[in-house]
Amino acid sequence: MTKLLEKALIVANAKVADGIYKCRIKTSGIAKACLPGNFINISVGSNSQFLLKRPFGVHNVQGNELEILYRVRGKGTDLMSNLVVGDSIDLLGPLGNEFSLFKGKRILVLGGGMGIAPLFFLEKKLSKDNDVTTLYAVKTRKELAEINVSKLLVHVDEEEGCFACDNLDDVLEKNKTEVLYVCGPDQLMKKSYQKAKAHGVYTEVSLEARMACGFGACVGCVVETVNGLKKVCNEGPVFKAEDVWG
Amino acid sequence: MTKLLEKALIVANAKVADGIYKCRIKTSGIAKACLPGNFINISVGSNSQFLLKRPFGVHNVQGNELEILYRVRGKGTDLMSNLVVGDSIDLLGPLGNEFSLFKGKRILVLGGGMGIAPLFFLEKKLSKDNDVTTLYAVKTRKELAEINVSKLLVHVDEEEGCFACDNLDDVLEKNKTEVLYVCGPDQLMKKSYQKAKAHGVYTEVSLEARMACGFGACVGCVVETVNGLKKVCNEGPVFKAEDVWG
Amino acid sequence: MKSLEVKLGKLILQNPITTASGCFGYGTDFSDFLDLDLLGAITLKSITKEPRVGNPTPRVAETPSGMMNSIGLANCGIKEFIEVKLPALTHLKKVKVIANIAGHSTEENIELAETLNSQKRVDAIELNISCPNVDAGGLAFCQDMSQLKVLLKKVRAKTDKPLIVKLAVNVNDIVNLAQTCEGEGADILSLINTVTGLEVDIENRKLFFSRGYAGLSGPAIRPIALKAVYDVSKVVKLPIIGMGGIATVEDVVKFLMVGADAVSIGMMNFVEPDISQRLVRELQNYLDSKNLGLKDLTLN
Amino acid sequence: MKSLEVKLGKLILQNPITTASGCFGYGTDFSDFLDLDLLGAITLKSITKEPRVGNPTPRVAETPSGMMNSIGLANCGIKEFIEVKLPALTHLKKVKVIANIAGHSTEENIELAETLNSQKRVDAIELNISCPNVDAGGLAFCQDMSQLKVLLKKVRAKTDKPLIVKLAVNVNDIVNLAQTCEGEGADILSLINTVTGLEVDIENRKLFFSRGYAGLSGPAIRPIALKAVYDVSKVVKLPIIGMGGIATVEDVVKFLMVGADAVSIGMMNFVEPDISQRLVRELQNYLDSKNLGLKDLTLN
Ligand SMILES: Cc1cc2nc3c(=O)[nH]c(=O)nc-3n(C[C@H](O)[C@H](O)[C@H](O)COP(=O)(O)OP(=O)(O)OC[C@H]3O[C@@H](n4cnc5c(N)ncnc54)[C@H](O)[C@@H]3O)c2cc1C
Ligand SMILES: Cc1cc2nc3c(=O)[nH]c(=O)nc-3n(C[C@H](O)[C@H](O)[C@H](O)COP(=O)(O)OP(=O)(O)OC[C@H]3O[C@@H](n4cnc5c(N)ncnc54)[C@H](O)[C@@H]3O)c2cc1C
Ligand SMILES: Cc1cc2nc3c(=O)[nH]c(=O)nc-3n(C[C@H](O)[C@H](O)[C@H](O)COP(=O)(O)O)c2cc1C
Ligand SMILES: Cc1cc2nc3c(=O)[nH]c(=O)nc-3n(C[C@H](O)[C@H](O)[C@H](O)COP(=O)(O)O)c2cc1C
Ligand code: FES
Ligand code: FES
Repeated sequence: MTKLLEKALIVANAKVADGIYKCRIKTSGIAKACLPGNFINISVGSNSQFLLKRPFGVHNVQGNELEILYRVRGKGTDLMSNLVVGDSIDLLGPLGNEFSLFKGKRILVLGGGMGIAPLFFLEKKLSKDNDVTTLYAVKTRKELAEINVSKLLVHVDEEEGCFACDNLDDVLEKNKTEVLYVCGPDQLMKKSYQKAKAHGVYTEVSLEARMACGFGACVGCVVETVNGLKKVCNEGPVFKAEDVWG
Repeated sequence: MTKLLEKALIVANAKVADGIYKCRIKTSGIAKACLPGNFINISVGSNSQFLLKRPFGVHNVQGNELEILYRVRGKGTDLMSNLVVGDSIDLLGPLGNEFSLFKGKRILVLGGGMGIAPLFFLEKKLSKDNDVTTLYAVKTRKELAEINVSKLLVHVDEEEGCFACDNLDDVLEKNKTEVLYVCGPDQLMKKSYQKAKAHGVYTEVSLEARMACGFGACVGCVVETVNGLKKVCNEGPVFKAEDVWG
Repeated sequence: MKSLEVKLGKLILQNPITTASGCFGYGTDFSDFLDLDLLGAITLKSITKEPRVGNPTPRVAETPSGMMNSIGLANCGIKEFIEVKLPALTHLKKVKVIANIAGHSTEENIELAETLNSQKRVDAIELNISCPNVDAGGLAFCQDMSQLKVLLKKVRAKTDKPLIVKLAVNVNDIVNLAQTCEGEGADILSLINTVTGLEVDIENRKLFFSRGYAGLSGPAIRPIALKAVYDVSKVVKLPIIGMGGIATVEDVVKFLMVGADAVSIGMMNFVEPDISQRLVRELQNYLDSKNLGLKDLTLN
Repeated sequence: MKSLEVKLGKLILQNPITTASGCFGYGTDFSDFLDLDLLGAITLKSITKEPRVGNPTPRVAETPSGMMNSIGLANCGIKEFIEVKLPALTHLKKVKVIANIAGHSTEENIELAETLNSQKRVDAIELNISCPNVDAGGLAFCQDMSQLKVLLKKVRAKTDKPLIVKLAVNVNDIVNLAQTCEGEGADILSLINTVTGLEVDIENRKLFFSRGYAGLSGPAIRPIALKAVYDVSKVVKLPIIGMGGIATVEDVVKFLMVGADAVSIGMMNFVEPDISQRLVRELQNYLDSKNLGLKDLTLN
């Protein structure tokens, strides 16, 4: 897929939960080219002292517009939270590979925190042809963004006194899950995969890494897999869980 | 005078001539403390890679608001031209010394290009108690900003085929000028002073220099005077012309 | 239209804009963003004899107006380079291809140079003796001048292609180093490699990079790079490819004025993947609008 | 509230935040913006025996996330320093005052140290052997180790106040230099001074600064400064005042973690004149909120 570099326009950027923003960006060609699993790279202000673009999973696409859902973490995302309608940003995408798509499967989509961002887009594609349940796990209720999916389970760590992966056996059994997608903290992905594996559930995960370029040129973003080091930006971010943890 | 450091708000920022902008800034205390001749230092964007504040003469003051008139010259002023209403900037002022004020004098105020900026504020103060003529010199008509003063002479180099200082003898004589204030390119100030001196006209000028701090701490902004090197930022920007050129 | 052609000894570039090693992959990573054949030259990622996995992660950090890297010369090795990477560039007719070698020993560099010498698509060989991110080779080559001379002499003997030697400022005396390279038959010098620095992960109370040190690049180091090029060009006759923080056409002009004959764009390729093509266009406009030739870009 | 007090040998600071020489005038320039008595120490502009006018203009240039300066040690001379500048600080009770001396010769530095030794308001003397912007003295002191030893020994003999020696990275080996200072009786080291660089005025096709070289400072050089502090602190037992690009409390913590005992704020004082007071407050909050003492700010 051709990667595009565009000046794109902010059409919305609003807080949707504690420290979490949803930003809608009008593009010329990027939005239409995005598939679930892809991410985009966004500049955090012109002439900023922070030069590197920040990577974000594609959260939603409507026509020429795409959405990202992001948490304010450091200086770049803090600057991004100040973007207002009409601001122009440099946008690079679509980047990375895609989630595998299935038909006629019982699917569980598990997003931990901001991991939900790319999975919402995936769920929209999958739910036409599959029976999809979304498990959205957050630490505290105040960081819960509204997610509009057909079957939604919400897990609040603080309220349950455990992590979403701890309860996963039940969920997988109850839903007779055949395919699992997980995105979120490393431990969540790893543990979820271990349980899924025990249930014979095929699993894909979306990984994060520190990036400089986002398109394979700097070799900065590698992760270890059973097949050696892989670049998250163009050999990922989606990996078969078995390729990552064996 | 106490120097204040404030987060100030942009209340207007519009193009007023070719490459020239007028920016109105709402302050807590700075505007009220400003006198003609003072300048302010303004940040050109938060987290910008351009760290140093830019100095601009105080162009006008109304209550808590002050205005600057500026030309887009490099990266910082270019960024400034993108400021929109509601943007917040770091403002430091009032900085520098003041023009001497007189009563009952025939006065000529000569601004070359952006040199007009601080002189407009001066004219407003002086015109109550003096007979003030403003001579506003520009290279081409398209860079002429609207300046609302009682007696205005406009000199367009391109149209006259000479510089404003070349005609100065006539103007000084016709107006029986007793006091001259000049701000603009170095040559304009120097030549105007030489003519004024020949007519026995007391002259003050406002100088520019590359600055880091703007308040006397870095010793970056010196100019040569007959009394040795002086810091433009706190021993100027206003100097007696005789102290600069003898 | 002023001519942009530059002659770096035998290496003739259609324009002085090149890309820096490690910041342009093996070239094809950028073909979505620009027409490679419009650039003066592209320098490919440093290669070694065997594939190298490189250093542990994290490998990159952002710093004010710059970035640090500790990639550790991760690369596909000379075999894949010749069998896969170079063939992907054979359709390009105008851009010159510079292969950068970074063997960990004198012997490895000799072998690499010899192997590359027979490769048609390689227009010049750049010898990287200035990588801060490896234990053997890299900057260590600059610590012993007599050993370095041997390295240069031997590599020189193995190739009749233009030989570029890439220098860094983290040496005792970059000018002396440059003179040594000139004396041992280098055709061109390129400078500067990244500046050694340190970053701290305060959350985890440890050094951010596993090797501690990493290389700083980007606009932050531009004044340091300009000084190095200026100092070296004053005493060395060899053509110089200048680099370090170039982000604008004004930066390009600065490097050319202080003595560089061509320039390389490094980390800014990551920030703005089509920057090198833009700079070719802007340099053309700069010269045309000011009615200056490349030769006029000198200090008065 | 965690204690912020630090002991740099005999020099005890109420907190580790100090201001860097040349970036804080003679202190009073900042009294509109902050309460000087809340800082750990203020280091005043380098002084010489006679008043110095300094270098021709332009003396400052902006660079990405930094600035360059070629002030050339412009200062009022020791006489006015003692008669006017120091008395203006006598009402301050808690902040320590560090006088920075930058004589162009060994003799001048000896004389300056001797004169300052009897000044009550001077709590420590910082010997600047690392200014890049002068022809005599400055960095030149670091070129000849045996001469440097003489300088240090003699200055040391003239004062019983804490003696700080200020170092730069533009030397053959900053670690070796630091060890030499330690050996000759320095009490404290401060580093880094500005990094030598170059800027070009392309409009006029000349070097921007009349001396050519100038000193680079600001966030751009932070990774280089962190490395220097880290390297020096590993081999030298003396307390270290770390500086170079500090702009945030995280930067302060980074310097303390790699081995600095206190820090200095340089050019950021120009950008945000109350930054040093803000950093005292933020460092307090940082420690309190994480329940860490200053002593815990080390690498694990
Ligand atoms: C493929 C991919 C998809 C992502 N999708 C999302 C998403 O949809 N929503 C969301 O909130 N976050 C997402 N992230 C994480 C997001 O990129 C970081 O939170 C963000 O870059 C932090 O930037 P900052 O300037 O606020 O932090 P700073 O710490 O100031 O950033 C400094 C540097 O480190 C990098 N960095 C810091 N934290 C991370 C991190 N966790 N992962 C990667 N780089 C980091 C920054 O990009 C920058 O280069 C994704 C990361 C990757 C790699
Ligand atoms: C006391 C004083 C009052 C001024 N008043 C006005 C005014 O009312 N209106 C107006 O249009 N301009 C005024 N100027 C000039 C104005 O400060 C510069 O045009 C502006 O700083 C350029 O910034 P830049 O980022 O666009 O240029 P760049 O070239 O990108 O700036 C780089 C650095 O150089 C400095 N610099 C560049 N040109 C000048 C200059 N001519 N004088 C001083 N510093 C410069 C910048 O401040 C910055 O630090 C004044 C200057 C001074 C010293
Ligand atoms: C991520 C990264 C990887 C690099 N890898 C190499 C390399 O493999 N070989 C080499 O000679 N230089 C390498 N460099 C150095 C660059 O080629 C260049 O010399 C340096 O980054 C300065 O230029 P810049 O400031 O424009 O980036 C690398 C730089 C970066 C940022
Ligand atoms: C304008 C300016 C003037 C300076 N003058 C001196 C000086 O007189 N003596 C000195 O020891 N250091 C001087 N320095 C160096 C600073 O004290 C400091 O070491 C350096 O700037 C690095 O810190 P920073 O990056 O926080 O600015 C000066 C720095 C600047 C920017
Ligand atoms: S981010 Fe550069 S290779 Fe992946
Ligand atoms: S600008 Fe710093 S002393 Fe004038």
